[in-house]
Amino acid sequence: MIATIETYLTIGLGHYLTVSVILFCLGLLGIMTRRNILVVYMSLELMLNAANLALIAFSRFNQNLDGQIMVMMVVTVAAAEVAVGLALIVSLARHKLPIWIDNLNKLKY
Amino acid sequence: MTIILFGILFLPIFSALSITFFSQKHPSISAGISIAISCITFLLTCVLCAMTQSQTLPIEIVYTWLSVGNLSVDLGFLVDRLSLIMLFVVTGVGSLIHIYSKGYMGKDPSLSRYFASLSIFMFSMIGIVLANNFLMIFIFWEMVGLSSYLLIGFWMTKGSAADAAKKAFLCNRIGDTGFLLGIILVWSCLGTLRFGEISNLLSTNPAAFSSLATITGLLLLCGVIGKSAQFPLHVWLPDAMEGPTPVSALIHAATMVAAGVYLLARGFDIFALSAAWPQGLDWLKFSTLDVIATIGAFTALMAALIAVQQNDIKRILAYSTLSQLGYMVMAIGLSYPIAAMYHLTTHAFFKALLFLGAGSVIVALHHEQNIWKMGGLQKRMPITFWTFLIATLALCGIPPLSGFFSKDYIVAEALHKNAYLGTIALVTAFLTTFYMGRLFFVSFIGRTRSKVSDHAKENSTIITMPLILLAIASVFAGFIGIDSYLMPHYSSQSLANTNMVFPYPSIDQAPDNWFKMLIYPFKHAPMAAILSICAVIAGGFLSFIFYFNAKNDILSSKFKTVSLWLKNRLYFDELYQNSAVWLQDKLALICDFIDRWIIGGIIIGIIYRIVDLIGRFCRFSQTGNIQTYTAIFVLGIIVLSYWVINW
Amino acid sequence: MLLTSILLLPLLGALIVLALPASLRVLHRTIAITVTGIAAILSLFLLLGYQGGIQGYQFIHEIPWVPSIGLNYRVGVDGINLGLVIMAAWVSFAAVLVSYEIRQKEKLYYFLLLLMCGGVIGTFASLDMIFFYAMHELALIPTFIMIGIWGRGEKKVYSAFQMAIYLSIGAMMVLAGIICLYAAGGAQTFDMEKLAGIYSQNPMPISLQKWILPLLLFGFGILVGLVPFHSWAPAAYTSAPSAAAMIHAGVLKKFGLYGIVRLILPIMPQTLQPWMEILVIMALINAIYCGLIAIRQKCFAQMISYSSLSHVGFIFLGIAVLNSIGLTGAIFLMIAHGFLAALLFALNGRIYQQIGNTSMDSISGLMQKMPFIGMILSATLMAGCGLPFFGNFVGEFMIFFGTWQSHYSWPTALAVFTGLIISAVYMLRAIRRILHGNLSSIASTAIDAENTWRKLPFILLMIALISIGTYPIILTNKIKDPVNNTLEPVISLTMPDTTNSDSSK
Amino acid sequence: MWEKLLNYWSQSAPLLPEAIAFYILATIAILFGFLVVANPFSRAPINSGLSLLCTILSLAGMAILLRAYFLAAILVIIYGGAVVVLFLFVLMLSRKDFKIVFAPTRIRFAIGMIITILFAMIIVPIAIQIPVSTAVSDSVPIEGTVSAIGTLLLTKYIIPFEAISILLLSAIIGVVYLSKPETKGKSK
Amino acid sequence: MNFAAFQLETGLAALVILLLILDGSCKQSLHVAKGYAAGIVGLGILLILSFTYLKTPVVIPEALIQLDTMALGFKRMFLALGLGFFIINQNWIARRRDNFISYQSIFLLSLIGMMLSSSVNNLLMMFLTMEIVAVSFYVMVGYNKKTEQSLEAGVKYLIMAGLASAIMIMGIAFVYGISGTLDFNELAEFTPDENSRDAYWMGIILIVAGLGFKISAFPFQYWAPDVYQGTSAPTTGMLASASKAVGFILLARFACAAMPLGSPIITTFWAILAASSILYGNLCAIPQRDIKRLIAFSGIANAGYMMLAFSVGGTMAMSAMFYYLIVYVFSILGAFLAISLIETEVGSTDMDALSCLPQRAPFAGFLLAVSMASMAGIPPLAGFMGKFLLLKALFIRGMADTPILILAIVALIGIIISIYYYFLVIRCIYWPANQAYLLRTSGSKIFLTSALYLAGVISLIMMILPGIYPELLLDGTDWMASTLGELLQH
Repeated sequence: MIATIETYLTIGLGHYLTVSVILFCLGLLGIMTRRNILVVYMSLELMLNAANLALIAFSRFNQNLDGQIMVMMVVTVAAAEVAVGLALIVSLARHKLPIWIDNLNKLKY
Repeated sequence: MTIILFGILFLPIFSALSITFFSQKHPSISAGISIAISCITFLLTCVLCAMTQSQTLPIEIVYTWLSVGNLSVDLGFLVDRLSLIMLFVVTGVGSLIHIYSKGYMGKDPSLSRYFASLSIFMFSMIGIVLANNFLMIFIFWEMVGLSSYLLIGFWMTKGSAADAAKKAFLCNRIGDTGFLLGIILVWSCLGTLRFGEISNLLSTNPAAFSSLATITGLLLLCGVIGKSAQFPLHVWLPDAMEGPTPVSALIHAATMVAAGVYLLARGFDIFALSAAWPQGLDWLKFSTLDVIATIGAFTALMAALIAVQQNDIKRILAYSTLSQLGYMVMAIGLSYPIAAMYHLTTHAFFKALLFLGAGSVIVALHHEQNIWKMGGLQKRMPITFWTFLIATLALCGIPPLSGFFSKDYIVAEALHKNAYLGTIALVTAFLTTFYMGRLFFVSFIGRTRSKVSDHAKENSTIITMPLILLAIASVFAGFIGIDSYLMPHYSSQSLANTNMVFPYPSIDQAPDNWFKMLIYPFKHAPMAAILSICAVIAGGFLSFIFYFNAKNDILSSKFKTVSLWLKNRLYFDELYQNSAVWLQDKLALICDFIDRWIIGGIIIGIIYRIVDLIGRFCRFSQTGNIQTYTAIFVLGIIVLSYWVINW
Repeated sequence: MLLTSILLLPLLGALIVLALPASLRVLHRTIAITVTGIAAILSLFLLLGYQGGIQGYQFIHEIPWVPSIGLNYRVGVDGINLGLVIMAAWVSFAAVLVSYEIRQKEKLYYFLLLLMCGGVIGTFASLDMIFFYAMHELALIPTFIMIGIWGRGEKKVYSAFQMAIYLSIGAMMVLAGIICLYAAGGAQTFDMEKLAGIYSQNPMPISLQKWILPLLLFGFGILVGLVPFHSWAPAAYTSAPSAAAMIHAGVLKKFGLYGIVRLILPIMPQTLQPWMEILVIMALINAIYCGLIAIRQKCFAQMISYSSLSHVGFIFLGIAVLNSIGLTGAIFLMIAHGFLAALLFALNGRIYQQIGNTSMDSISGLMQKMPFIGMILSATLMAGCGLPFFGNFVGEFMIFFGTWQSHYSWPTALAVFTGLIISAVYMLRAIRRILHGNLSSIASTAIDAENTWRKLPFILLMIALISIGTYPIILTNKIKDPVNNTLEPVISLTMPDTTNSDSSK
Repeated sequence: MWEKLLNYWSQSAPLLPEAIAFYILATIAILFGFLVVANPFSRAPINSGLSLLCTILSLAGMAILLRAYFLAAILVIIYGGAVVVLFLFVLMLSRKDFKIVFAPTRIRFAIGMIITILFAMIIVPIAIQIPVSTAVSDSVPIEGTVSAIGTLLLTKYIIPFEAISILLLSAIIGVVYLSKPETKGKSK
Repeated sequence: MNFAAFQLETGLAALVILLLILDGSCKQSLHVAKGYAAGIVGLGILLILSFTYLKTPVVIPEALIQLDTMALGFKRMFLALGLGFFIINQNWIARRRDNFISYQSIFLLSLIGMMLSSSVNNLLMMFLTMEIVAVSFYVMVGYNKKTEQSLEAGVKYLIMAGLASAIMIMGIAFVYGISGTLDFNELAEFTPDENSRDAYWMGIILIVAGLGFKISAFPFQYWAPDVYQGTSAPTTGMLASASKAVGFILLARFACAAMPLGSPIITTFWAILAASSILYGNLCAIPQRDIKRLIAFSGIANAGYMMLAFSVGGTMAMSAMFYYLIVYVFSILGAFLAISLIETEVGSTDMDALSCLPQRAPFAGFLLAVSMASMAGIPPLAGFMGKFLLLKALFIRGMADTPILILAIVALIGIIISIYYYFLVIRCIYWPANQAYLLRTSGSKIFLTSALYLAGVISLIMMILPGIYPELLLDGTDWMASTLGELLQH
């Protein structure tokens, strides 16, 4: 019993990764279910951050900083992406289109 | 010798080529070339005969034409008595008819084409005669078919002529199918196609064919049936009368149709093999010769019957030809090739003469061929009349004309060997006289029956000269010893396994002067000779009663049904039209249907549609909704990773 | 070098035509005639210079192309393809000669035609499988385009499209098969000669042969129009301009047959036997079925297309019986049929050009207006039904003999029946309908070939057809040695079998 | 027994703060993460945005636990400060038109749920069982301080550091173009 | 640090800055022509430099980017391709009377990303270059912001690409976590132990999914048809060619480094992806009537063919894949030259609209036909040689490994189906259906600038020359694949 308590108290890589992976799955769920494009986009950010957490954790447990540099890059790229993406969504909104996923169905088959 | 043989064979084709390429626009030059060359070949034949007198026959000259694996085909010349006789007939009658044609065809604009075709025919026919192997015979066999086709369809704008040509070619082709298969069998069993080697092989080993002997013989017989227009492929010959009359005389009476008989005589070693059937078919006991005899006899009788009720002068003669060919084939079937060849030779003369005479009449009557519109020609066309009379008598078999001798041998042999066949032969002889008498009395004797015959005039020398020459030949061919000339050919070959009975026990006992020959039939088989003369007299008498000065045909009014059947040629054409042609048409229709709709439409369509459908179905997964896309995206990852991790 | 120059001449001509302005119409034609004519004449030197009795290929010319993958430009002839190359050259020449009927976009036309000519010659001269294949495609693609642009009738585009799809499928299968051959031996060469040598030393594993043989066989089969993969042929030939139909039906279609001889027989003898037995049946179906369909056709072009398919059946038969007589016959018939098909389509083109359709119901009595064309047409049709002294007869009877030799008794009978009767029925029917009878009104304006130039293609092809028919030994002597070599592996494998079956019979 | 427990306590006491902090942060992160995507009370995007902010802040906390101080700051500044604010800003701009009813959401939710659970069933066990490649606790843990990261960025990773400027430039031009109001005339 | 590896990119960046400065400084009427000329000249100079100045590869171990043979080859390809698309873009912009600089500069910046991607030797750089390209494409896809279609395509691309990159980062995290390195060379030497195998593979599959999005491999391809159809023709062209090439280049490097190519599991893995892509792409392409959509599906199928190389493994297959890729990319260039003309002049990319090409722009029509024929694999065009080389590699592997032959059969069926729709396009150009025939005669001749001819000729040369004399390109691709050989050795 004591040993099990210790495993719960010793926060290792697995703990962080579990959180990261759960967040990642939540993000996926959001993308697949929410109808508002903005919320979908937020879910995407959630996934990115989940991945960031994983990278940071791995970086820590691998004893090198490569992962953290990677996170820097991801964050930067994500910021740029968000900027562009939101600009696109704003253009869409300018067309008086409600920003629903379901409206994006002119192109199909 | 070689040069002469090459000359005989290739001069005609040279003539055909030069006419085609150089003198197409000048009919008279073409005619000149062609006539000259046919005469030259005749002269060369005479020279050849003279040369071979001093040499031992057969002479064989061989060049390789094709050689692959164990198949070797020669361009080979086989000179023996058989081929010499036949060559003589072909070139002799051929050159006369060439000359006659010049007169008969006169101003036809396509004269060049006519003579070119005629030259091709001469080439092909000589090829058949001189060939030393089966395949070469087959090649020229096809070529005579072609020239026959060209000449029957000479007036091709006439639908009936074109159809007749087509029919002739196709009927021949049906026979040739069997012929070629027979040749293949001969080759596969014996390994050679040369006649000389075949007869040597068969003499040393009669069982070389093992169980295929009769089948091979029958297949080869198919070729004969087609070419010699025997039952059941006889239907083309009457229609072939659509061609110019000289052509009918040369090809469809004297030479080409006789080629079948020549082939039977040539390959007699194979036909004479005793019955042998493969397992499963051995309940068929008969041998090839039985079949040949039966077919010949049946054709002879049937054609003679039909001839009784024909009204077209050329058709009567055509059926008569059929009937006589039946005799010849029957003679072979009775293992009596000499008689067949003998009859072939004499028949060539008098039947050619008959046709030429008929042609002369037709020209004089401006192409009227119905005998009931002729009549009273004996005064107006004396030469034609007399020569025609001689030919008729020769055909009927009145001694001492040639026809009597040759026919008598066959009748005698038939009576000797098989009473049924003998009876048929006698009945046919009776019928022959009857229909010839009918023809003769109606068209030549008595009063004129139409305006055209009123104005008939004798033709020019170029037409009558060949008539006279042929008449002379018809008279004398019977007792110049053709049979004894042929005898060494057969006695030199080992025919021990056949029950062939020679007219003479041996060559020494042959009659040595023409008079002995003249009476020999009465010495040899007096019964047969007397019976056949009786049949002739009976036939002549009956026809005299019925048709001398007759206004119309009494038979057709008295025996309506029989006459109708005979007039319609026993409905053979209709039968074939409704069976074979119908079947072929329907088969073609079915195949066409399958091709057009099943393969072209349904199968291709189905494959196309299935692919298309799958395409359309897959396409619907592109719903245009991003969340579907993401779901599939993730699902793909799930499947892949599940599969890889649990590998 | 001789071979290279023969096959490069037309291609060079194509480039020259491409470089000249489109307005110089006469020049395009002149150049095309000149280059193909020279190529045709040069091809005769092959015949003269070919030395019999020598093993292997002659007139070899080799240029390394992509040595890293064992791909070289290599041309050469032996007895098998010698005749085909010469035939290709002469048919090309004739095809260019009959092209006077083309009156629009001549530059493009002659460019494509010359590509075709070079392609067909190259196809048969190549000893490298990839060049063999690529040259075939080089000739094939212009065919589609030519049908699409200068074709006849309403359905020309559909026909071209259908043909393109079918033949591309076949070609793809062949390509796959070729690559398999390359890969299977570990030889890593595309050289046919080397491949045959390698596989005779160490045979290909049976497990692979099972895949490759049907792939190649049916690939080639589609290209040739083996029933039931033949639907493209009648449609395409009916719509094609004469030159395209001549070259395709006459020469290019032989690609498949030649391919079977070159790539299947010597390389995969172990699994050959059962497939060849199937092929015998398919060949007969081809011959009989297509022959019967030909009887039904109303359109002359359709009829000759089907007759061509029917003849191809005989060639298949000759190949499938696997003996030297049959195979020699098949190769001989390929050559003869090349000339024949070219002649037929040229004549068809001439009639179409004069009358505007080729329906046998509406044309009759043409012999009166066109004696020369009529004569050639009847001679050709007669050749088509296997008349002696034309090349087809020689090939066909060798095939019949060969079939019998391999103990196919019923197939022989059926083949002879088809060759002699069914073909005669439709060929004679065509003569009867088109040439004989009364002149129909529709044909009354037709004129015969005006001058020697117009007559030349027909005369040339006819001479070729007759000369190989009368003097076949000139080809057969050259064909038979390589044929024996080709069949050697098969025969050595099946020898025990045949002796057994002989004794049992 | 108490002794044992005490002994154990003394051993594990240093772990306790980190553990507690981790569990609190993890709970917050997952809870708010859930609220981002599937808030059972409100579907308003604004709630999602705010929840995202909370998640990111807790993630930053975890980064501190993992000794990635600089990144924690970056996350707070860039994500919390820029990205989420940007989202909220755009939210204000867009129309708040909720009346349109769309195709059945429940089915979509069910499908999404199933797929997510499937994915989780594969990836979560992997994450839990992941082995630690090196013994972390013994050695001195590497620290993501500003200087450490800065040094690395300007030495080893100078190329990506520069290359990212290209991305930013591209994004700038793009955003400028896209968010520019539509030009009436054909200006350039 | 490998300076040689980004010299060309630096040059290109300088060019962009130059263009931006020109844009700011010149008068309205002048700068388009000047910028255009400067762009063409600049790209041309860089292209020449890439052949003359940068002849030898420079490989420095440990560096994040390398100028190895593969990088050098693909940089040249991207420059040539970029030059072509620069011209096509310009033509499109000019006809829209749109702003010159914003589109072209983004395009050139994405080109920098592409060129960098060919040098990538590190997971971080891989991610980064991919994102440079992706972010630029977000803008370009949604660039035509006046039309709903373009915006819809932009948003779809945005979300799908975002998802893909998120998944890929997760994958990178896993791979990095297990192996402890981001470097490809070290990754090549790393083999996971039994405990970490699952996690490592999970990471690899996630990365492959992210790259699979770029190359539009089944089942990550769903965005492609919609986005291709929605956006403007030049962008579609680049998505179909350059963006896909980036995916393949990165995939080649990554797969060679991290996956034991040729082992049964990996062979099957790629075989499944390839076969499903081939079948899906080809089957769906049949009923399409929009040429851009059709090319999207054909692009999926072509991705499938190229993935065959991963299934086979080995430098020979990689070389064949490079050959195919290069030829494919230039075929797309030629095709989109014509399609963009159609789009701007007729306003529709329906297949019926193609029928106006022979009358109005014969060169473009010819180019489109040739590129279709090349993609269909008709000799002597280069597409044939590409398919041939791939099949050859496949069959050589298949001889030893018979199940591979099933894959070969699938590939053949795919090729056969593809012939149908490629020929359909050719048919629509030259032999249109009746109702489309009217389009043919209406409208005047389209003026093609000489630069457009230049682009067309580049494409034509690359479609014909390597087909006739494959050694030209094959030598190059062998040379390029030798780089991967070193990775594969581990």
